Amino acid sequence: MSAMLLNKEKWPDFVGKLTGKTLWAPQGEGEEMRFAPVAEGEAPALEYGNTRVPPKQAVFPQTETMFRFQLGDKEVEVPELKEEAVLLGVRPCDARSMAIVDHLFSWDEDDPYYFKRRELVTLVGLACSEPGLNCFCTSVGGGPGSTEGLDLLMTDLGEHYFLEAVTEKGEALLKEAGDLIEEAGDDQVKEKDQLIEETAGKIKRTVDHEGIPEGIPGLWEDKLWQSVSASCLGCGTCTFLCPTCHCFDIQDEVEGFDARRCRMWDSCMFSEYTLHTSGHNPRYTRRERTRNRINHKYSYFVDKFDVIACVGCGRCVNLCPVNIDIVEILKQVKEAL
Amino acid sequence: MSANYEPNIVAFLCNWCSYAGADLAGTSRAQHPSNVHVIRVMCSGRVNPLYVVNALQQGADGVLVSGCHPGDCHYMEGNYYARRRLGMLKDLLEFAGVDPRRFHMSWVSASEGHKWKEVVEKTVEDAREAGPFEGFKRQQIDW
Amino acid sequence: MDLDKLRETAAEVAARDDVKYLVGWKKGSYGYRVAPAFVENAEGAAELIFTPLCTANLATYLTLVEKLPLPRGQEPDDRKVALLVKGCDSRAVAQLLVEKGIHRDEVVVIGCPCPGMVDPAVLAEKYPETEEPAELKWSDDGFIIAQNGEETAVPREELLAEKCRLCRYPNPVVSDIMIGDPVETWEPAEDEGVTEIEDKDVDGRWAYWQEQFSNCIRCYSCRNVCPLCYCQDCILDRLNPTWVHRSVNFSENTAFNIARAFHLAGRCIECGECERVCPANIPLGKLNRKLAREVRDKYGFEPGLDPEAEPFQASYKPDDPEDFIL
Amino acid sequence: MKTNENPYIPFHATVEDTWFETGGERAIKTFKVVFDDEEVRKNWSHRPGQCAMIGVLGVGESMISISCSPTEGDFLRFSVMRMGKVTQALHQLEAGDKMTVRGPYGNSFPLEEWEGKHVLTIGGGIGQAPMRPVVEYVKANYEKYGGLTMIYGARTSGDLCFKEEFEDMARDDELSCHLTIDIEEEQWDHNVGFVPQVLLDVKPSPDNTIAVTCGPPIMIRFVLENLKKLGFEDDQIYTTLENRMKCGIGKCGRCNAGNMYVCKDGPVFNYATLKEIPEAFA
Repeated sequence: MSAMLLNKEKWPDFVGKLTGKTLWAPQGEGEEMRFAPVAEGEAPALEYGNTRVPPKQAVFPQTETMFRFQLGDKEVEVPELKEEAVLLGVRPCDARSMAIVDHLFSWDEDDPYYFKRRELVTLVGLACSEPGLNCFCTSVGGGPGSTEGLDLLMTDLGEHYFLEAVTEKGEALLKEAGDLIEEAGDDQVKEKDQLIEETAGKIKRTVDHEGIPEGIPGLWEDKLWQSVSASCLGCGTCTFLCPTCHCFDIQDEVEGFDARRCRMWDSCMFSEYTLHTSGHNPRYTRRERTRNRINHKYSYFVDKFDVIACVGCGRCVNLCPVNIDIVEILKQVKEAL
Repeated sequence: MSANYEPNIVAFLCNWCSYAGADLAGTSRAQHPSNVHVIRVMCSGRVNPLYVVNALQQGADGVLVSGCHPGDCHYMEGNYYARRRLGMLKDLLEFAGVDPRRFHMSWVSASEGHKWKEVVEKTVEDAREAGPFEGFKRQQIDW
Repeated sequence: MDLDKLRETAAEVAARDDVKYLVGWKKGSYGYRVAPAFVENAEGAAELIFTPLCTANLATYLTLVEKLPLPRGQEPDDRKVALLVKGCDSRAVAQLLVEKGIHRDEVVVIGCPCPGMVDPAVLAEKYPETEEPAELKWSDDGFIIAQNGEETAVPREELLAEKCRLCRYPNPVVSDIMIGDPVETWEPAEDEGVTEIEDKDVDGRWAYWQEQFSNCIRCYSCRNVCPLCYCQDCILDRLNPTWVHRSVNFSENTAFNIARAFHLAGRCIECGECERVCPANIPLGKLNRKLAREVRDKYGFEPGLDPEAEPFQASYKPDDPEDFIL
Repeated sequence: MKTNENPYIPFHATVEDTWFETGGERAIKTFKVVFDDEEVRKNWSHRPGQCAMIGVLGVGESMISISCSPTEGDFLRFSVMRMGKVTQALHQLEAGDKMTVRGPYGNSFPLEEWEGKHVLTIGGGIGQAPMRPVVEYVKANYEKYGGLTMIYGARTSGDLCFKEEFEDMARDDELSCHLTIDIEEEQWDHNVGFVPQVLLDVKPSPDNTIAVTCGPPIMIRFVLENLKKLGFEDDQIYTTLENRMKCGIGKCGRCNAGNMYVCKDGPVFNYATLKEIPEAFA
């Protein structure tokens, strides 16, 4: 795939060319960056760590209508998804998480809503230059410059963006840019690789998950689960804000005679998640739920799709109200293996 | 505000006093607006403040809770709890940005047919001034 | 606050055989973070700390325990739970006692007079966290940040958490053991946050809250962190009927936030935890503090001060205000 | 087999006939259901042990095991206990009302492998609903199997499902059928006692036999213990797991017991695999 250069002055024109599609980019200030539609004619400034709510919202919205119907009628009407969107400034870990979640949503049969949105959304990534305090993407197969799941990767080389197309959609974007961009020379390629190398070196937090997928089910009754989950509040923060969490609940909502069946994010840390109507709950306390969350990401998902369902974005570590740290948990698991 | 906007009022009336008062207003032919949908409850103390929030969500433009005058309560203290509880709710709704004219509370005894007429007129007039409630009304089920 | 005395007392209490475990604060896993510590024996007490970053209200762990169904023939372990509490935390314990959420003999309360805590978000913004561990200490007129060898003094006003600027009860109101002598109280600041919103007109207020509630992702951490939100079967989880739909839009989010704030009217002790843990940074505390102010001004009532007091929403006075009643 | 490209859209079906198996607070009602759309009815095929998401539009759906064998005709049968929001709505349906059906989901009993063997079914309360298709299938192809023994129990005679079918099966001397109730009642001439105890009394021989059990978790635990006492090997024993389910197609993530998704890898499990999963008996 071609590698091009875009001078930063021409960035607003490049954004201007992406007409016809809704543009989303991280906006807000300080720690509370969120993906939000870019106003007409504006060019988003891409200086931020990472967004608080992951871009998974673009392909797997928190609440999504599956179909609509009138009470008492038989026909159901599925929403017609056709609005194309371009997400600017997606971090490589978030894009990689979409590639991971694709495995599950295409397991035996495709989830029509998810894949329709995946098709409509183009991911323009921005390589990391300043990793966060709790990023550990390099330990779980990712990296500040990884292109997995992205359509186009941009790397900030000072006055130029280094553009790498990854998929046809990425190539299409570059073609649309036309004369704004020029061929990237060898030394730019070297400069880019060197920058990615440097950034990877800055990542201090590491996870050694060697042997965990096979070994962790054996720690079922280990007391580490009790000590690790003792302070857990059982809230949904770590799962709602995790880019690879994909669990959802399905509910019917009725307003007068209009009704819809919709699905919304759900969390395995809530107790109703597995509560039987009889009152029995296979995961009764937060100890079982924490154990299941870690086992799912580092063992069950690996059994089914042989990839770890964690991209090391660090959100669950940053945002946990009581500082339950997945890196520390995995360290204890590794020691107890 | 559209010309023919007719406010939609939901009223929780305590069975022993206000419901009887409203009934008296009816039997004595007191002319008062008909926008009020009455829900009979056994005591104003029974009204869970979330009924008010839920009513506003489902399309009410104004909510009224009416009970017995302090001291007349069939269950002795139901209206006292309601007064304190719904007083809190009124402050909270106002602070959250809901027009205070949308939520009223009143004491109407079984013999005060005329007072019921005035309370309904005031509630409907306030809701008409405040306009249709958009705030946190549930959106039409679309996408 | 003499840290050795705290650890010594905690070790003693944790070692008692009628105490299951002691809940305190310990150094977090990175940067400025502080995490709740569950100490089950004397040795565990060595990791306990008490610094300006111990903002977490540990009283929530008294009501957050989910009891496993016991296999036949096994007796429930009803030993006490010991708890380190600051001034605001102790008011939560007092309010739980008022509401019979817990019984006095179930808990051992160790009071820590509180000189005022730091707002972690403000701190992380002004003095960005680095990998090296950072210590925070009190000084006579503010705080000292000790990081990789050098110490920087910071004036008190710059980092003091909002809940502490407004605090009227830094000394624990309920305690079995008090560590160190009480701090002298300071003049509570005026609550501009609430007044600022009250001064807006109706549409301005609704615009403000609509924007905030639209960011809510309904993770319920504000509900789960609150020591006084401990209903077994929360109204939000009920499906039959579904009071608050599970779909996330500003209508259901508003209903949720109003329900949560309302259920704390006359009960909230303004410990500020809901605001601290909200991942969408919604100023939830303003809703609660507004109601707390109404309860103080109109009813002359302050929750969580006297364990024998009557619960606000379960009592009444004949001369309660009724100016809003037609 | 599904005709809908969107797996979440259910098929519409009409309740042809419905009757109460048991009354009381936790009543069980059986529905005989036929698909409205001819084309769906034609290419629907399910195997004993599979389940389907049935529900009422506007209320919701719940996963219920299909309690009829494909050999019985092109209708579906569901036995539903009144428990929550959806099952209450289902219980209000009368003959002619509409119901939505989605599926079939899950794996099924490996009846081909069991050919030539003696089949022993052990059911408890509503647990007999997933057992019934096995019994009907074996009865329909009786010559292929080495015999059929049924043990089925419930708290009281009023709680027994499919009573009339058991009455005529008991008269058929080839099938050995053992009904039991927990506590003594007058004109009750079958066994009395818990199902695991009756299993020990019946003492079925383990050689060339397959045991299938389904019922409340406490009963399954003791049945498994007694089956081991009788000399049954782990891989001779099958059971079904039941968890809260929403999607039925492995996407919503909640039905897993250990690394097994009950909706995809189950609900039918061989005890040899189930033994490795501690969460299965949580």
